[in-house]
Amino acid sequence: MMMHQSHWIVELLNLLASILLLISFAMLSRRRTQRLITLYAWQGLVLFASTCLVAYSSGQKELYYSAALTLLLKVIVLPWVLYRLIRDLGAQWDNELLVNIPTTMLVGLALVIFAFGLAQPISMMANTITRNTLGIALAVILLSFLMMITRRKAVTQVIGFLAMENGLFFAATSATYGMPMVIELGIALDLLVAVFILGIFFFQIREQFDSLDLHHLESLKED
Amino acid sequence: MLAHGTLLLQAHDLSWTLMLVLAWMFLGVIGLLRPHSLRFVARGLFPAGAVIALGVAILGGVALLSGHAPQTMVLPLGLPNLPFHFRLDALSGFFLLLIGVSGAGISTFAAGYFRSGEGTAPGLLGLHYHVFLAGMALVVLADDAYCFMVAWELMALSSYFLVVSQHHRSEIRQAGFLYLLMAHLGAMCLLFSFGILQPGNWQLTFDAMRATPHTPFWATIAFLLALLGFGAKAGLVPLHIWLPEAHPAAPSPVSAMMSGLMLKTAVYGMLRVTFDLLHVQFWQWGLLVLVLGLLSALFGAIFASVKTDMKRLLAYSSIENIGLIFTGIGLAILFEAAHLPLFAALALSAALLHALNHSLFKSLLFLATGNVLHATKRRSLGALGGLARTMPWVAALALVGTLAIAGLPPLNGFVSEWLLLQSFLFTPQLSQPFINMLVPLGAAVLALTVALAAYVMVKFYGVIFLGQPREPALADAHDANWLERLGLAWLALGCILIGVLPQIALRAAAAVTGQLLGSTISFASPWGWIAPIAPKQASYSGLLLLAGTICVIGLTYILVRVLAHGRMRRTVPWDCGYPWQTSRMQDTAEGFGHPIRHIFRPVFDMERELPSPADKAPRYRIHVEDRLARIVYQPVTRAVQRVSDAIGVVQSGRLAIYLLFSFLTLLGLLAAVL
Amino acid sequence: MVRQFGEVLLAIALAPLFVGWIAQCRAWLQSRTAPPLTQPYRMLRKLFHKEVALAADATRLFRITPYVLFGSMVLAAAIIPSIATDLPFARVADAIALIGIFATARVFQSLAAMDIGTAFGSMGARREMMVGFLAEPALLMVLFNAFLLSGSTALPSLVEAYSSGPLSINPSLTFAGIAFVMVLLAENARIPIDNPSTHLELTMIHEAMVLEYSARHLALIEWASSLKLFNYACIGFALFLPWGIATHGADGGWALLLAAAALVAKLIVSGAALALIESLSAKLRIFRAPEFLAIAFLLAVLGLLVHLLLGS
Amino acid sequence: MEIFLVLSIPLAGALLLAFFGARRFVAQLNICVSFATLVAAAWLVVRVAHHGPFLAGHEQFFVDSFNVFLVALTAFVGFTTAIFSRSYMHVEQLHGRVGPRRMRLYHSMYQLFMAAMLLALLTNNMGLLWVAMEAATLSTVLLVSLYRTRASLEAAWKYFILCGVGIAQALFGTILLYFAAEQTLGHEGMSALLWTHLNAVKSQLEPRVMGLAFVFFLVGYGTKAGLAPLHNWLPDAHGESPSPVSAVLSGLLLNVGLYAVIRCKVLVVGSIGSSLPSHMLMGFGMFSILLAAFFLWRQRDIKRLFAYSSIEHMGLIAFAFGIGGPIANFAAMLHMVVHSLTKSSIFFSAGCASQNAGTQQMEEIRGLADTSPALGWSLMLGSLAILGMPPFGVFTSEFLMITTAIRLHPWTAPLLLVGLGVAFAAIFSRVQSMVFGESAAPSPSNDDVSHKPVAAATPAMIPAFLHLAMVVMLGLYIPPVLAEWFRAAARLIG
Repeated sequence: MMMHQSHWIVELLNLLASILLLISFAMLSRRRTQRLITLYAWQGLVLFASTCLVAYSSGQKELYYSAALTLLLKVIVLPWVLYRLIRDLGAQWDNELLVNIPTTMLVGLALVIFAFGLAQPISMMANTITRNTLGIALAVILLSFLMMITRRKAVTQVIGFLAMENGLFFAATSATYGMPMVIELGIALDLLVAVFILGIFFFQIREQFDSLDLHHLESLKED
Repeated sequence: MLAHGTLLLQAHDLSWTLMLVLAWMFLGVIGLLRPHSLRFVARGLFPAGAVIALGVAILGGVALLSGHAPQTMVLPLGLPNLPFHFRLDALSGFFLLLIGVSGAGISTFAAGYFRSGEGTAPGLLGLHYHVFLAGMALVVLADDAYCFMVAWELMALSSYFLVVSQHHRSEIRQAGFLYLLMAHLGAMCLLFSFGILQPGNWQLTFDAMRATPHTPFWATIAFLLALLGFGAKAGLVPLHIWLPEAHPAAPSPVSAMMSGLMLKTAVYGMLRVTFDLLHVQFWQWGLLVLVLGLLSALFGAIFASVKTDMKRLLAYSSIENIGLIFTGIGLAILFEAAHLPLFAALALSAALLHALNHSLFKSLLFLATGNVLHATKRRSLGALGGLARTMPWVAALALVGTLAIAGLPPLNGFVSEWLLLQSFLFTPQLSQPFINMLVPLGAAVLALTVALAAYVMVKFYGVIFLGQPREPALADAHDANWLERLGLAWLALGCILIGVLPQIALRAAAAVTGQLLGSTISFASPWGWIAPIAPKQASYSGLLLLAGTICVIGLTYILVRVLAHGRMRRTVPWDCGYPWQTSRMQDTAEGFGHPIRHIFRPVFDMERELPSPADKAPRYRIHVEDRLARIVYQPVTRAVQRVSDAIGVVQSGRLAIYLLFSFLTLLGLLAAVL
Repeated sequence: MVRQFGEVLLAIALAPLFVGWIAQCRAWLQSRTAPPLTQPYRMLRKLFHKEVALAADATRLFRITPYVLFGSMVLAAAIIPSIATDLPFARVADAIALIGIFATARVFQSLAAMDIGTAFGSMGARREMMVGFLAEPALLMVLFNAFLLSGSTALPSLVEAYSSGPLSINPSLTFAGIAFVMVLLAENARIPIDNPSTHLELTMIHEAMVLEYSARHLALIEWASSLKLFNYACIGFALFLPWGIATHGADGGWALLLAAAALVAKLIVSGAALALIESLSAKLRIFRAPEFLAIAFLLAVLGLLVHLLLGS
Repeated sequence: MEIFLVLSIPLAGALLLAFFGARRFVAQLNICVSFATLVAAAWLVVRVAHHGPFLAGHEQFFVDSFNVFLVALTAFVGFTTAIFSRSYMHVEQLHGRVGPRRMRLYHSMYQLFMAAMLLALLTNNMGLLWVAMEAATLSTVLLVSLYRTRASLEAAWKYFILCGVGIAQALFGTILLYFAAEQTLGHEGMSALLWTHLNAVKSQLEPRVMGLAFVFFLVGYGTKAGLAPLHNWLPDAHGESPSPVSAVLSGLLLNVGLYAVIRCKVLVVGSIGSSLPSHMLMGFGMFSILLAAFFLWRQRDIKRLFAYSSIEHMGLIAFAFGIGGPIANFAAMLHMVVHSLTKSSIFFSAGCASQNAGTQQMEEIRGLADTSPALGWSLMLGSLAILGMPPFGVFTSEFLMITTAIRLHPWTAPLLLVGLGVAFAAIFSRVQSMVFGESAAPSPSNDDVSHKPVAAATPAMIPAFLHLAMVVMLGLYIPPVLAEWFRAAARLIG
């Protein structure tokens, strides 16, 4: 019923979605941890915007709450915490990758195609105005997975993890206008606790290995 | 089901048997009350166990000869849809008899045998011992796959603990490990076999399996798996590898039980599956079993003749005898497949009789080695000799076992081997021409084996008990105590009795063949003739043979004494003009092995060190291993080792790799559902 | 019964004579002056009158053995139908059981040889057992041939089956016959396996085992071994030349006399033949013995296969 | 009512212990809380046994024949492990490996973990299920890294990242499930995620989406269940965490993970109708069995050894669930029970053994049967049980699995034979040389321990023997009510 007036909204949503995808690619290519955090904050912002848009267009009130939650957590709190962390740990730099950037890019591209192919038939049957973005959400998830694989520093892996969570959130909003509120809250809580624990971890790892480089964490193995 | 109704009406024999089995377990458990008191356990519990064994034997005999219908019983144990089923029929009765008779002798012996301070505490030993006995009895009584497997593994487990009772020696731990591993693999094969035989949906009772028809393919698979499983337990070549390690490692009564009784449970299982659970037999199965049996027989005999450790020698001879038993089974399958039930019955009775005989004389000999071991602390034949003078009782009773296992008339070993040869004679009746060509060769191999067994036993007895003691320490070896003598005498008596009056045992076997094949051989005649097919074809009478021998010998003795004289003087033996002979110049066990090593060279892996002529104290050492084990098993272990080395990279310790694994798994599965 | 005892006594009486006859033939063939035919009897008599010199620590086994040997050989003689088939005792053991009886004798002899614990006794025992376990399969194969022809392993039935049937030279039997002769040579310690008249320790088998025996024990053993040879000869007759043996039913007094005469004739001929073989062949090294017996075994199996192939 | 007790008692206990964690009686308090949980669980069980399955709390929670025995099991093993951990952690404190503050963390996290698992088992809401699983992960991360050693930190880190990522996949699966549910159930708030509702309409759910969802569920919860090749966190976490934690991890957490997978499988199979999910489970199971078997062959560390054995047995259970049908499912659930009982008892004895020896290296653990018989025999019997020797219950379930497998999928027989055979050889050779043989001479690595106090083996071993006794009982006699639950659940799973 809202198709006649939601045309531009869909346009805008697709734009935001593609920005999201772009940001993930950027994350995949960045070397500096600080940049990654900035990009993560941007991702959160885009997510906030798209959520508000969906909330407005679909008239789902509780989506506003989760949008606010997003703004609070993913744009303000977490980036700030992470900034503090890397500053205290002196881990701004992350200039070693397991795979060089062009290859990563190519793999990422393949992943995006795969994700679209996967999401295409499903998004057809969705009755939300945001259905086309499901594929992008999946792509974001897979890309951040890829990023976790290719990075060597603990912090960057965590950022990848959070980015993946962003992708999930985006998927939730785009496919189903968001999960039920209780679940949203639970997810958010878990996320918060996770980051808290991560913080503890970083310091413990630092005091044990005086570095956050992952190749210290390779002693438990079979041979 | 039906059994519930009949439980009280006709199953009293069976319930009595189960109570006796329970009593065995109970004995084992109360042994734990005073685990360290040897007097309580050995002098108290083991004789009681012997009495129970007698009871079991009697009940088994009753079930055999009172040929009424099989008794079944169901206990509300086990799985919800599959309670424990028990069944006492002729087949199980026969093996109960076997277990009971030999078990009684062994338990009596064990009562006098165990000393304190040998490995595990007596109480624990008693527990394992009696659980072992109970397990074997339950294997024979079980009537559903689950109950059977539980009893089967209980048997394996308790015997394992008995084998490692002196676990401070690493080679004994090795032997125990190998034993349990092979037992477990065999048990899994049996599980698969039962899985094929069952009609499905909780129907794992033997009755259900009997009622299920199978396609030839699946029947064959089930048969082969059963052959693997039971063959591993019986020590058929090439699954024998554990046997010569485990049997010698155990204390002698346990070795006796493993060789004499436990191997027979494998025979029981083979018969149960082949003739009872499976409806059809194919002659190819028979051929396979026949070939395996003959191989094992010859292999065991050859290795027994080159081994110099007395218990190891006996273990190999067990492989030989198991081979003979399986030969009989193979022939029975061949005949049954060719619809010649009478000849099948002949072969099967031979196998059963030999199982019974082997349980008697092998236990006897193992127990005798136990006495020698206690008296001299030596196991190597090279260090023994002349014990007949210091241990007359053991020597005399062991002689009976030796002659019996060598297959000499009029003792029991001969009867079963004679029957086996007889059944070989009828193979020309088979339809497949090339089997007709093949089987006489089998008979020849059999004859070779039997003759080799005689060779081995002359070596065994002659080197241990005859000649001069090879070490001065042997002079003060002590004889067996009265309990041990009783046990030995009981077994020896069995050997003689079955040898002289084989039709007693044959009547028991006939009940089994009647049940499994629906036909029995004819043996009934007052003077103890056995003429399995027809008197004109072949006949034998141990009783008359013994009587004749005794008469002739007595007559000769009297005549010689009457006509000639009894004058005699003791002198030193003639030294062939070489006055410096020592007892070490007697022929040794290695010497006895020499011709065999010479003739059957390709079978062995030999390394020997010859002394140099200039050597002041020359020592000749030869080490013989069987090539087969190396060929079959080393590649397996090497392959496992290689694989497990190779897959170490999976756990490389790098988080990125782990993430990559789950990533790829995810993508793969997504592609699968795409 | 009378028949039975007559036959046994005949065997006991004739056995040394047979040995003596063979010795005489050998002597002639080697152009020596032969000992008188009765030489074996004289030796036995002499031995029986001597005093036994027994090794200090000989056990009972050692002293029982000569009687066991003699007894089992007599028993075998009672079972083998040498002049008549209708023997009450013959059913006690068929041919296979007969092999068992011989094996018993062998085992006892070897054990006794090991009893004293001299180097040669045990060596002889080992060699004897080796020859034994090689000879037995061959002998069994020979019996298989006979069984295939007559469908029985009971010697009387064998004889009757042959002598009733038409006279026919059976190819499989010829093979079996040669094999049997070889086994006979091996089992009775004759050349080429063993030399009964040698005392060169390194080559002897039988003599090495009886080295410790003397006087009446030795006499019994010697007698037993001659009986063994006699028995083997009779088995051979029953298997291969059964003619003349008084069969069931047709065994009146004349028939028995005829049979006895036939037996003596066969013994004379076969003794001469044995002597011939022995003087023509040379003693083999002890480790050639397996090959010798393997050939015997192969011949017997060949006979078997020939029979199965020709399906006669 | 009972459900809320079962959930709230451990939660309250967690808070309580978080506040009074440093007191002396804290271990006893932990035991009491676990016992109260057990009592509540028993009450729940009794009610289910009498009145059958029921829903509660606006349908957010429910108990049926599939989760009731797991609840009971979790509460029971939680209780016995609390008993064991009292003496064990006491000795650890005396050895100075953990201080009182850590003990506080330990105890409160222990209870939190219990609460999370019970919630995961009892909830009817697939979203809450996800939240609970995540909470279980987070609470155990701190338990794994309790010793703060390099190794334990590394293990915890890997555990956290791998399971976190895995769980994230599960979340996506949940989203897809919700998405599919909306198509049929409409957008009325929560009910679209309620398992019971979904189960009612599963045949109408969109198969394509459900297929995708199952893949994500399988990867996500399968990581928690330790199915190869998603298992890599498991040996490290089990090897480095305190033994009581290893016991509950492999005894309970893995079960819960598998439980979640199976819950999803029920819906998915009902929806897509094809046997693809079953084949995926069978594949994962078989692969885990084989991989774990060959890894067992090369182990030197006692706790890692049994960690791999847990992977193997999870593989067996997954394989059996994959086979499906009344018998295989029955066997799988029975195996869940006996495995968690046996494996936790093994970790008790293995923990004590390594604590006494001062090392987890198996070469340096020798002759336990002589030095401390209770310990040695519990280890020996436990290992024999886990290797599938009668009369222990593990054999019962393996018996049913194998006999069914060769009937329905004969090709799996040789693989099973190889896997179980190699596993037997690997584990038993090690255990035998640890239990039997000469007791080790105090080597430099553990002579500093020799004068330190060690746990009196017998009291610490009481839970182990209790578990083994129950396993033997299950091997010889399965209580009718339990069997009835198994059957009902087997029908439910299909």
